Amino acid sequence: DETADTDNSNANEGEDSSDFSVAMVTDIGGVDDKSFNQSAWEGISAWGEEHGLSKGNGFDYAQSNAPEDYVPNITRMVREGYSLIYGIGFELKEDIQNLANQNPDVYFGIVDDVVEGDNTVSITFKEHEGSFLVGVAAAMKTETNKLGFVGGIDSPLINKFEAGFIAGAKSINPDIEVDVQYAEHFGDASKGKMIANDMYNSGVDIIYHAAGGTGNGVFNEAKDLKNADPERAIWVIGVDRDQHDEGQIGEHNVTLTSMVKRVDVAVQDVAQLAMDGEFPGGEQLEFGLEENAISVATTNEEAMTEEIINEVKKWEESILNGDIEIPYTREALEEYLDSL
Amino acid sequence: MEYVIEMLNIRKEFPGIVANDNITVQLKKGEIHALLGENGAGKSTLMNVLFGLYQPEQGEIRVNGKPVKITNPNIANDLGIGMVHQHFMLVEPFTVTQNIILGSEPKTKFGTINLKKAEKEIQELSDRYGLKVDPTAKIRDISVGMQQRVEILKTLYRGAEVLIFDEPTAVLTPQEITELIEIMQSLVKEGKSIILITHKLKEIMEACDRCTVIRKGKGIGTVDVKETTVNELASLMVGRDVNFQVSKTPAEPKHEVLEVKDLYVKDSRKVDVVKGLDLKVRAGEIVGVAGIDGNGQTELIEAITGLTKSYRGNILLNKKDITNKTPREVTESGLGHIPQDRHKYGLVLDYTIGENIVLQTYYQKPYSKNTILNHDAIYKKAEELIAMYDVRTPSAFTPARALSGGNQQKAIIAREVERSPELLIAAQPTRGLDVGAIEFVHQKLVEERDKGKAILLVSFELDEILDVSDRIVVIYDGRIVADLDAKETNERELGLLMAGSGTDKAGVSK
Amino acid sequence: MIFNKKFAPLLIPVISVLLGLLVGGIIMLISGYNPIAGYQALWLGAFGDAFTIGETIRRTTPLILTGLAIAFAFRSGLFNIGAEGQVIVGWLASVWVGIGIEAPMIIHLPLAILAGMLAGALWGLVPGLLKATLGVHEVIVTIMMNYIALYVSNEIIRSVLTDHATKTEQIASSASLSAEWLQSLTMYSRVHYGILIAIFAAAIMWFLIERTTIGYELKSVGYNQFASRYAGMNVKKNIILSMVISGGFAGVAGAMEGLGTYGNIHLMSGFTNLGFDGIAVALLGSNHALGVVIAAFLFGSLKEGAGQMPTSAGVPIELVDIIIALIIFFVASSYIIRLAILRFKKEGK
Amino acid sequence: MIDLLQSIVPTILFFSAPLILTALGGVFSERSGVVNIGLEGLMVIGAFVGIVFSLTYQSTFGTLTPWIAIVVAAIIGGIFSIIHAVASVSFYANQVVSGVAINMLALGIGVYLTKQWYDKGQTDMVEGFFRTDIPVLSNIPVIGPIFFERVYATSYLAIILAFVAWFVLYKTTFGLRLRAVGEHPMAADTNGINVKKIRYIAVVLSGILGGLGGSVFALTIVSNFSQSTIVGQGFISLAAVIFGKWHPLGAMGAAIFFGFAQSLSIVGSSIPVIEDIPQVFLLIAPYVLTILALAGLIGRADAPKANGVPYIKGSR
Ligand SMILES: Nc1ncnc2c1ncn2[C@@H]1O[C@H](COP(=O)(O)OP(=O)(O)OP(=O)(O)O)[C@@H](O)[C@H]1O
Ligand SMILES: Nc1ncnc2c1ncn2[C@@H]1O[C@H](COP(=O)(O)OP(=O)(O)OP(=O)(O)O)[C@@H](O)[C@H]1O
Ligand SMILES: [Mg+2]
Ligand SMILES: [Mg+2]
Repeated sequence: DETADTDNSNANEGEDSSDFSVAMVTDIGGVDDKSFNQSAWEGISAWGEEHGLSKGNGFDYAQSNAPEDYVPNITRMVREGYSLIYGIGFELKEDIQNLANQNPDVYFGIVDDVVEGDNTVSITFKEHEGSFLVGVAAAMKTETNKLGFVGGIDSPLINKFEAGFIAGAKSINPDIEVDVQYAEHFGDASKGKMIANDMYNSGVDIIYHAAGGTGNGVFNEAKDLKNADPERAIWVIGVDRDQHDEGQIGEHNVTLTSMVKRVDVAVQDVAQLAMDGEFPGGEQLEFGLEENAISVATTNEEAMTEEIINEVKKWEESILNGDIEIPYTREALEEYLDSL
Repeated sequence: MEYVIEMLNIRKEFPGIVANDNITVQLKKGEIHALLGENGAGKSTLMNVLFGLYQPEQGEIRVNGKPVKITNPNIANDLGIGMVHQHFMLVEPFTVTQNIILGSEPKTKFGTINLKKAEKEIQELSDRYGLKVDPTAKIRDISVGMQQRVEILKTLYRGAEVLIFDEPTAVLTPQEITELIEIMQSLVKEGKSIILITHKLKEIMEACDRCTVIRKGKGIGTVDVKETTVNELASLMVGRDVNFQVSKTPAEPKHEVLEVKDLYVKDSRKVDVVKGLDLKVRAGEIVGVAGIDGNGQTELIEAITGLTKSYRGNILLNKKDITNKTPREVTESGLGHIPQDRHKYGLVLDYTIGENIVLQTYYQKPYSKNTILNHDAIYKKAEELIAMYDVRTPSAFTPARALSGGNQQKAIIAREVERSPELLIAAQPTRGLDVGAIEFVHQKLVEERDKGKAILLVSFELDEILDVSDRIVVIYDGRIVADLDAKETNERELGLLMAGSGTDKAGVSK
Repeated sequence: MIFNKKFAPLLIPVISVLLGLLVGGIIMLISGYNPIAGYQALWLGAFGDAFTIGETIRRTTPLILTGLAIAFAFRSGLFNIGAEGQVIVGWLASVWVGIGIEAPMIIHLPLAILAGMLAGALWGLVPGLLKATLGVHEVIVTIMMNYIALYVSNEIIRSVLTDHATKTEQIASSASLSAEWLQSLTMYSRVHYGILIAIFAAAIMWFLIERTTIGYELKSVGYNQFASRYAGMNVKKNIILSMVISGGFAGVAGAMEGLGTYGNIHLMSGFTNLGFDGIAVALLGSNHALGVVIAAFLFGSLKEGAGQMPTSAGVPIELVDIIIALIIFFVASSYIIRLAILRFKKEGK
Repeated sequence: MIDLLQSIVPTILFFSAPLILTALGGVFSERSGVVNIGLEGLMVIGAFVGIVFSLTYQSTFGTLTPWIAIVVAAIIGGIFSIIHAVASVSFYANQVVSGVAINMLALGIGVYLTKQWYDKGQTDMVEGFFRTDIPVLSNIPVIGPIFFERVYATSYLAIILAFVAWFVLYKTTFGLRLRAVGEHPMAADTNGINVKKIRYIAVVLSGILGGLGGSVFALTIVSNFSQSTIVGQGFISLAAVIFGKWHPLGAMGAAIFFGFAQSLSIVGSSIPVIEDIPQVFLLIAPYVLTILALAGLIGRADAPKANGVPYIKGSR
């Protein structure tokens, strides 16, 4: 293994801090995906602007349109001499790992997965914590005691959202049913709409989606129902960032809340550490409520009543205090539910 | 004398070839005017010029004395010129009526097609000229002869005064030909004028008033049919004397090569068409199958060649049972087949002549070894055959599509004969060929016979059957109803037998 | 005429590429970019150094194979829109063997490639069979098979190959196509031995189609089924065979990704597009083996180079898609180009 | 049962509508003899234009916006399809090649312009169509709630257009000529029909309908435009054309069948018997069902005879 003999990975140490530069490589979607690519880019931009840099001059990004673009994109950034290169998304894991091995002099970061090596840092999030909290909110809000979860692709990452959400909801009311469906696609809005249509028809009144573009269909369906009957309580819970805008329909807004994942915070933090010569090499940083990297949106003031917010706060405290452990796999969820 | 149509000094070139070189044709009102020439002489081209499908490079067209420019078929239609094409211009899934009105549809007051009105008009037209066409039938369900009448109706419906027929009789049975000639005569009586392209000199003598001859794109002249003979027409057209009588010695039949016993075959619509047929063909003889189209000839051939399955009876080739064997097995047992539809079955038009020459033998030595093709051997063979059979083609690498019909046919014959099969089935081998080419084909068949091969000739041309065969069997309603010596029968007797009268005549090997 | 025969097959694509680039340049100008900078970036992105060259070759590899797959089916009159699905199952199968078996390289690697080929072939067999026996249109069946491949292979990755993970473990090195020396030669690009396989496959396709009785039969059936039957060929067998071989090529394309580029297979949320791009490659290469190789290389270079355009020249990557589409158009419209050349020649004289 | 229908039918309707519209376009084009695998691209253009128009003019036209947007999308789709027409009718291009190019070009242009105009890869969301009750019809007992309550008007637009297309193809002179051109262009030509003109019209019609289909899809389902707005719907529409044997009502039936199969795979997961079937089987069910239907019921479908063959005057 190459990483073994590359403990001299801090070649950057001597560098003048003003030379420090940061780049990111998106996964499929681009920096404007209204999701974590965008969030990461905002974090890097914020970091850069703070240090008087500009895009292409101190920080930059490369967009990937297909998995095969990752390696050339990362390599390009290496070649252009960036000091720290982020791969945004678990899909880049292997490629970041490989390039990190090949380029011991460059810092690498991966978001949403784990890589190894002294010149790397892994940034993951406790999505289950946030999902738990929006589950709490949903349980407080539901009138039918039926909730829905729409996942993109059935995978460990999305399962974290699912497990947390169900745990949260059932913690409030164990009788709540959660209908779970995976679209097996992150970009199939029509499937999202069909699933939402089916769920809302069967009595679900709140759907939490962790399905990217497929979620568009969920919002679309909810807004349609709202438009037909503004009195009807129909909600969507957004994901990754505050999806309040997506929920706006005339006077109303169907976005109850969103599980916000502050990739920007994490990315900016790590960039700062690295620039300051404190790169957390080889570490796996897990960002959660504690780091302010996971939060629950309260933009929809009308919907998120005082009562709900208080309840959410209460659970948040318990999590921060370490009173409860939030499950992030289906097995852990089973155990958690049994313990209720 | 008034001319309805005058084509003066027409010249039409195609890349690399002058199809029409300074040709003049003048059509009198009320006459049937024949256009005669070898395959590829330029007849169709000339008529396509008249019909507005091609623009001539030079020359003038006059209609009723007035010079006109016919730049598309619409103009020809407006000028009262209608054309019955060599390859029918009919839309198969459409009905007769839809085909006829296409392009000049009567409308209802709602703007939809007024089919009822059209059907009535067409029925009337059909009755008037004795065409007996069903306006509501689908094209794909009616016979070739009927389809041709639809083409005629198409022109009449558009009010054509001048009708062009491009080889109308090539695809017809003798009965249909007789009827067509009657139809043409009744058209002329109604004041129409007709240009008729045909390779059959007898038809010209029978039906036409005058005849213009074209040779290799050049006009040779126009003759009055009453003042000429078949032989004169033939030599004008080919540029040499043509031998109509197939010269052959009496047959010396030997052992039986083909034996068909009590065969039953259904057609594509699952109807019995071959119903207990018996037939024998011996080495060294040509057996002609006479019959009206649709009496089971096609299915008989398909069953023998393995293209379709029989459900009862046996077929023996050289004593070997080949019943319901695959075409490959049948071919390998020693059968050659000149198919009736050369474009559909005979050739892969996009393959070169060379590739077509080895269509059944490509997998054998020397054309391939261990599945690897030997192009040298293939093209050497092809060039050999091209020379031997006088196939007119720029090279063996030319796609078959680019050859004229006659030359395509020669290529097929070359291929089939060259494999030296014990039994050669020749279905309509001279359809659409000019007299020179026909002479050649007949000669080849006789040569093969003399080499001791068995030959089964299926043709709708009684002349051909009578001239070439040694023995003639008549097929009627899926059975052989007569077995005659070719020298001792005649057209009249065959005609009667083919029509189903005299089924009890002796000679049926039952 | 001579000029037509000898040079047209080359001249038309070259002119088309130039025209495509020209129009692409105009679009850049109109949108306020510097076309020279744009194309410079494109060039550098594709051939700037050993790394990009390596990546360009790597990207070309599966495209050659899917192009061959589609071209092969086309030559026998069939339209295989299903290369996409065949790639996926081929990828899956090769990785499966790559992970699941222990064997020395000389056995393992060929076995893994073969597995990919067979899986693709199987995926081609279904539409082939249905077409041959029931006359079902291959276009619909192959489209449907694409989706089935996508979902089934995702499920297999999730439930069979892994315990609910997003990607499989890496294949054993004995099944890997990648070579240390190739990678270090190209500054750690992912170029792998697959390119040799792809070129070898092209040679096979050429040989099969042009030089063997198998190809002779397949083409014949493609041109005229009736005459082929008349001549004793087994039409059904040939239709099935054609789809199977076509699927086999596409399956190997998948194996290239599985054994070469990635060394694993991941859950796919959409199609790889290798199959769809293969259609364009095949047609651009006028369904000839050599043409396909060249077209795939052109495609690979343009797509690889495109990545550099946003960074160096600010031009959106999609411009390259537009350029590729234009090139395809110009090739498709070769008739008019040929006409223009002829006129040009005439005036020149 | 009625409950099930009531939940399934509206789903089928909204899912199928864009497919029906696009497939009708395919029917026109292919019936005239021009293969159109560019339907996907035409939908992309439709979706792009529909969304961009809505974004730009939502404030101007209010609730009428989506209606105007789909009309504009149809027009632009029609104009865009002229490229395919020129290539395949005038330049005698290989129609499959040209269709492939249309698909790439449309996506390229759509995303390129999105980046140019909005400086990002995807647009904001718009308010598109909403479901409504169809007046009068929704009051019919039993049938009304199933078919006419809470449906998209565009679904019925699609169905009505399918009948209109049938009427045009089978009852009017234009339809007769169009079908003749697709079967036997030379026959049509000798009857004085302008083959190229008919084919141009047919291809442009496919552009109009494809644009309509794409914009309806975007405005009823997705609400924004990005690279992945149209992912395969055009190909499914193409399958519907063939599945429906090139007949407008057949294509509609096929599109509805796809909708039904999709809907079943989703609703199925809450039906007791089906519930236990592994998810993957439900996922692939629509596609397997289609293949089975083709193999078992539909069988051979013969394309219009001249489909895909450029018509070159004077050649055979
Ligand atoms: N569209 C075309 N392009 C090129 N050459 C053509 C075309 N049509 C006809 N020719 C050539 O013109 C010549 C005359 O053809 P034409 O069809 O007029 O012959 P024809 O007298 O009708 O023959 P046949 O008796 O076989 O019907 C032939 O040499 C033929 O190859
Ligand atoms: N595009 C073309 N290029 C070259 N030759 C052509 C072309 N189109 C037609 N021809 C030639 O025109 C001639 C006459 O065609 P025509 O339609 O009269 O058929 P034909 O030769 O009589 O064959 P058949 O009687 O079997 O139908 C043939 O020599 C044919 O090869
Ligand atoms: Mg002719
Ligand atoms: Mg002829």
